[in-house]
Amino acid sequence: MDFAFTQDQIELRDGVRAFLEGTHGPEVLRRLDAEGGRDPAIWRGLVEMGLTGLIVPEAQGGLGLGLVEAALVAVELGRADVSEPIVDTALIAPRLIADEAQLAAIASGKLKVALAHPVNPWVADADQAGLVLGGAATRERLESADPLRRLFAVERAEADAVMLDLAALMAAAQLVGASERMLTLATEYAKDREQFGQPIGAFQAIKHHLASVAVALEFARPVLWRAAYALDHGHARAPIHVSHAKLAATDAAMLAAETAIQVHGAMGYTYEVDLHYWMKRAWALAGAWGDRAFHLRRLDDAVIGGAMAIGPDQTFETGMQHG
Amino acid sequence: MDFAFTQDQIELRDGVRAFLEGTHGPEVLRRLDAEGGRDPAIWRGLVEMGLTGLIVPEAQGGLGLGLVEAALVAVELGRADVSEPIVDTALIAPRLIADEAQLAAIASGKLKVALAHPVNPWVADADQAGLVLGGAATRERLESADPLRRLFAVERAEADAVMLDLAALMAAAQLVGASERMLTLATEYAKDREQFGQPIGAFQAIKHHLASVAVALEFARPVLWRAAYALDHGHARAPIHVSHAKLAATDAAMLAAETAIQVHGAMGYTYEVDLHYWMKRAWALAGAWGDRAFHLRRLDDAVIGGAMAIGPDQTFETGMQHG
Amino acid sequence: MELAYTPEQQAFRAEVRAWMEAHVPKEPLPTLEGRTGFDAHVAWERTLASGNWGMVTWPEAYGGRGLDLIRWLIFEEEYYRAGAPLRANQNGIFLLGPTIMEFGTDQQKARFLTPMAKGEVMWAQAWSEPNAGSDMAAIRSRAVRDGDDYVISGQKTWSSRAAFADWGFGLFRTDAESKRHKGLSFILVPLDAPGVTIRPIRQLHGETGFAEIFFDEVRVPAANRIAGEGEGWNVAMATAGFERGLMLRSPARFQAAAKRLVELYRERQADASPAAREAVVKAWAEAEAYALNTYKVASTVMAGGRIGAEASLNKIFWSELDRALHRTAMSLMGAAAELKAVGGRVNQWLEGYIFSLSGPIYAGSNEIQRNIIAERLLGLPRMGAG
Amino acid sequence: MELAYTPEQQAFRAEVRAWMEAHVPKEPLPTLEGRTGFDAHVAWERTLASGNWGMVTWPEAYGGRGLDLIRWLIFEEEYYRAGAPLRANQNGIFLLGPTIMEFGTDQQKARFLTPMAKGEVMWAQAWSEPNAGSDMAAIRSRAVRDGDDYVISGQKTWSSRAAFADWGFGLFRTDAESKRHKGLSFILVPLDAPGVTIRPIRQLHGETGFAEIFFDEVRVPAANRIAGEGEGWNVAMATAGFERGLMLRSPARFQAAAKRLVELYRERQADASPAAREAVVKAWAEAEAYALNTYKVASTVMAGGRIGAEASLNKIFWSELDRALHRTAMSLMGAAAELKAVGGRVNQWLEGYIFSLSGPIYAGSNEIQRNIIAERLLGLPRMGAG
Repeated sequence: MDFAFTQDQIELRDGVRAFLEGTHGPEVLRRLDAEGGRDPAIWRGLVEMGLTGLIVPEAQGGLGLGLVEAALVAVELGRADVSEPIVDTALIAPRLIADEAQLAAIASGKLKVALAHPVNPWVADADQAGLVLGGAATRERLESADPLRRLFAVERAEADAVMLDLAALMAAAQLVGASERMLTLATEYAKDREQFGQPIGAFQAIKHHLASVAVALEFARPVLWRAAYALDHGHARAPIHVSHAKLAATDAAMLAAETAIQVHGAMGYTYEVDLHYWMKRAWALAGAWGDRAFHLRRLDDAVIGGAMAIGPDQTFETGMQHG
Repeated sequence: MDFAFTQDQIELRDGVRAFLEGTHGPEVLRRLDAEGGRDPAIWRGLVEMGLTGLIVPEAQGGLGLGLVEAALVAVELGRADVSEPIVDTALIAPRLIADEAQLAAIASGKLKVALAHPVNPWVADADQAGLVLGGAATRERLESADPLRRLFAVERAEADAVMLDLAALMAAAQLVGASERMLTLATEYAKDREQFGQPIGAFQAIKHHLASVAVALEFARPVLWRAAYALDHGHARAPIHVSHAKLAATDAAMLAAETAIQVHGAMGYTYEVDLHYWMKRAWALAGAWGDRAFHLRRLDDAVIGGAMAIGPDQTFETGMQHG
Repeated sequence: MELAYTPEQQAFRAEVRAWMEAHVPKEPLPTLEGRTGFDAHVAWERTLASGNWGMVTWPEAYGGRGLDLIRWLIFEEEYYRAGAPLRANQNGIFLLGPTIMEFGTDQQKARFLTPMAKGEVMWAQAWSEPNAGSDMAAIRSRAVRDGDDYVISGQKTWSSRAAFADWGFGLFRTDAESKRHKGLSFILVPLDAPGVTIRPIRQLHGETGFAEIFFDEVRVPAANRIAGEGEGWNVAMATAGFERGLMLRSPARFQAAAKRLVELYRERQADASPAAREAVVKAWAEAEAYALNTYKVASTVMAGGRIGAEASLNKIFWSELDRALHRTAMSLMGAAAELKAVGGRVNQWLEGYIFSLSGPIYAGSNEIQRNIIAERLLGLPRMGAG
Repeated sequence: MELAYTPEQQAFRAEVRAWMEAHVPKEPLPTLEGRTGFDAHVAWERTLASGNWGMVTWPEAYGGRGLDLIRWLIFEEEYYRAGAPLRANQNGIFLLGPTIMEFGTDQQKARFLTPMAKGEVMWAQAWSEPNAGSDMAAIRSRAVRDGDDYVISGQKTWSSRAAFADWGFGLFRTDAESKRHKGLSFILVPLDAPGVTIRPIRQLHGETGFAEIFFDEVRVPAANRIAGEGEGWNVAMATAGFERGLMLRSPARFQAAAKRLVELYRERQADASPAAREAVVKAWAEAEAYALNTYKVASTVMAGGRIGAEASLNKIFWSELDRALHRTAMSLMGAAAELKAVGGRVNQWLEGYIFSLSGPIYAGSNEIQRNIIAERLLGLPRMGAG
């Protein structure tokens, strides 16, 4: 039992973070916003970083890593508001595909994959995808509040439970990353912006708003890691843990977003500060891959419905008799 | 249409408030707590103030006033934490009784009335009551967290809808009064208590906690007055308005209580400051005469269930066609 | 206390209802925050004025009907019951109008109020500056007296509707040596005057309802000043009181939104969370509470009372109820919440949620309002005063 | 990251479970806040010690088992799974114990730790003074050096368990000229020493778990001082870190409470509000999150990390979750919530709710904790520093 990341995991996270900080700042978001949202150069960079091969087996040219590593990367993608179809293609699809040629094409960055599922009224980035798993999309574009999302209407979709859990987990991870970024943006703004002869961050009301976000985030993270580990190891309770992670991450993100805009004041209500990109992404991911009510119902069935043993000895699988 | 109190109503309220401030301060609560909770001298004072005759018809020696006046008085009784059975006897029972001799006995202060109803597991002050309406109580004492309440186990109780609405309305009024007092106590404490070289009330966190209580209270009050007026005038929607009032008052009171103890800090956790009397009364009244869930369900049936027309033209009875 | 309408009030309601049913556009107008939508809303203002409904509480001499506040509430209830559009000139009619009514000269009243009530001149606020948002006393834009004129230079920002409006009103520093609240004057400026540059600011939703206004030696007559030179702060505080107080956020608006939320819940309840159900009932209950409180305040004002720091209670309540109501709607929309259009129709819940996020910020942030409540209503000390 | 127990950890769990099933009292003990209940809890401490379960993480030399933090968590999980009583000596074992372990001399460790682990000496905190609650640096009680002794005078208050405990620990001013954080020393005092007067304080629930302690020239040897003279503040801050940090509020306690809440909900769901259903699920989810975070912190500490200001995140989370959990239970109890006994059994939800109200207050109020988070973790400036 060890809840600390390994040195390799930390290096992976730090490497991806440094890469995205260097190549995918807010100015990139503004450019993409003006130009239509996607840029082959960004995709190439992600491929060169090795991210497309992250969880593809080594035999197909990937790194063969697990879902904890994938979720660590998804947090960073959320923090940087990356909009290329890297999560669907590289962090979810490889677990849904058996075809070795397709896996190799994903690892090499040549194949982009889109995901269809009846919980979503859209398929993201269907136009660029060489493969749509779980259904098909039309050419009809659906406009999102998030200017960097490219959504297409669903033509048909079958419910794939494995896809749903993987995608909900990765949405939770991106929400955690986006929340961390919103907290950082609001904190930096509060240090700089002066009113009444003080940085507004000196006022207790602002401090306490931001501290509450920090609390929500701190306690969403370990829920995410348990879910990633459990799903990776095929635990029976993994779907419940994933729903818990999506719920905790959604609640933290909605709090982070409303707090961050409040701290930014009227500036937060403009397109001129960077905040809005992450806020809109948070709204989108909150509803994607099962909304709050969907995941809450899964927890409710488990906890109140009694489908799962609960109590202090049930934090992890113990191998002991329930009772 | 006039939502302001009449001069008579204001004088009644101010008179009762001044009387109770002069005769029923915290030192009286402490004495009653030590001595068993009731004092004939306090009852006599309430009778002499004319409160027992407030809504008894003039023909039976009362003042023949309405439920708005009764609720105004109930707010003051809640503010002073009066525990004598004055609310049940004088502000509720007269509307449930036809017998002229009983009404006259209530007005003169000779008859105390207790109320039994299946929503409550107790009958308050059954031992002193010359009359128990709606059922009967045993001699078994039930101990309340509120040391000034005297509760007895129910022997039998029938559901009287009129009693329930009247009593829920008066519980809401007392909760408003108790909340106002808790806000005052916490505010005064925050002005006096110094930490870090400041009165703690100078800190924004304390200010904002207390301001939020003030907001909740301000918007619970008009809900109470609409309910009192509607019930007095036999409006069809009065039970819904009463449930709304009980809900708003309960939520304001629970917020006031948790905020007040937090502002008092460790002192608030002792029996030595006065706060705890009102806090415990608030817990008791929150559950009495239909708890939060009970009244919420009545609102839910009306609003989501569609039993009542809603919308901007439905604040009051308009006499116009719904649509 | 008499919570029943008189027959005359009932008849008035019927009159408003009939007019609204005949005139309110059947389809929602495009958003007020963009050019097309703004123009459509201005056209609606003129339709309203054609029925003499521009500002029912104003004296007939200034284009109103001289009605009391209870009838105003009835008017508003029927207005929102009919689903009528937002008021394009809300900065004018609800903020500047009452300010001129209280502080203006007869000449100013005649000159400015009637065209407002008639929907002929649209107004923008010009309060905030880049470094004077919540801290309005930090204003630096200056108006230098030159004969019968002021010459104005400086910059205002986050000016609602300035991209489309005809005139602006705001505070300017008329005493160059002054600091903070002193030495400010309240001045009206035509936005097509030479030296005025408007730079639209793109807002959260992508539209440009906000703008920056740059003043480069803009010359306006001193007759455009409301109240005395250097008295601007008091005038502005009164305006801010109107903003937080009775009229700007008519309760009927929230009651109408709550009714739509109930309908949304009924459509989507199979997929809703338990707490969403309670949140829907609560949104309705709070909209009712806000309406009732407004009747209470209206009755108080009609009896000669004034609205003081209580306006801050009001502003917190409506802005937080509006945000919670729309947050609940977003949660009921689920995966469709992010879409700008659903089933071929504009996603008004998304628009409404975005708009609701501005509520706790503008007209004095809710943090400032809680300070006001604590210090002025509860009497708590200012920091450092202890 | 490896979220699976080793076979040895599983075997340890089985050992704890077997012992607890054999020894935990079948009926709940009376409340720890009263004399009778305290004595019953002390008896339980001695039963625990008889199984060598007093303080499993301490070295064997001091009455412990030398186990790591993961095993401590397993122990706690089985402890609360079995419904074992609260720890009467929590001030000693969870706060003073780690403090002595870090700052004490070998002699002090031998003298104080073993009797603690064995349940032989019960400890009270003596931090707060009437004018030094949240603002602990305002302490005035003084300890004057006299040869090999200190002579202590002053007053402490809100001292948990002082009415029943054997010894107290706290901060005293050893430099009479000093101000605020300086010149304080951390000293241990036997509560039966001449000059000590204990005045029990009645708490919210009517019991007297709190007390005031009056010191009237109480003489204690200087050897009772932990760390150097004048170093008390740093020692106390470390103690406060233990209080907010890992051990005092074991997650298993909240997981057990959440499980009982789920059972309560199942019994009463016909009368529950929709939001209560969601609140029950949320209470369970937050208790799980708290447990997971504790595993994370334990793993970090075992890898050589330290707990810093993150302890403040922890303290806010458990105290607010505990209050919300019990608030939900009170709402589910409805009209019976106020009753001290229901159906002949103590209303533990009422007791639990009352206790939960102290959580956001003690061990540094949550307002102070949010300041710490904002200033130390987020780097926001102190007021006046800008």
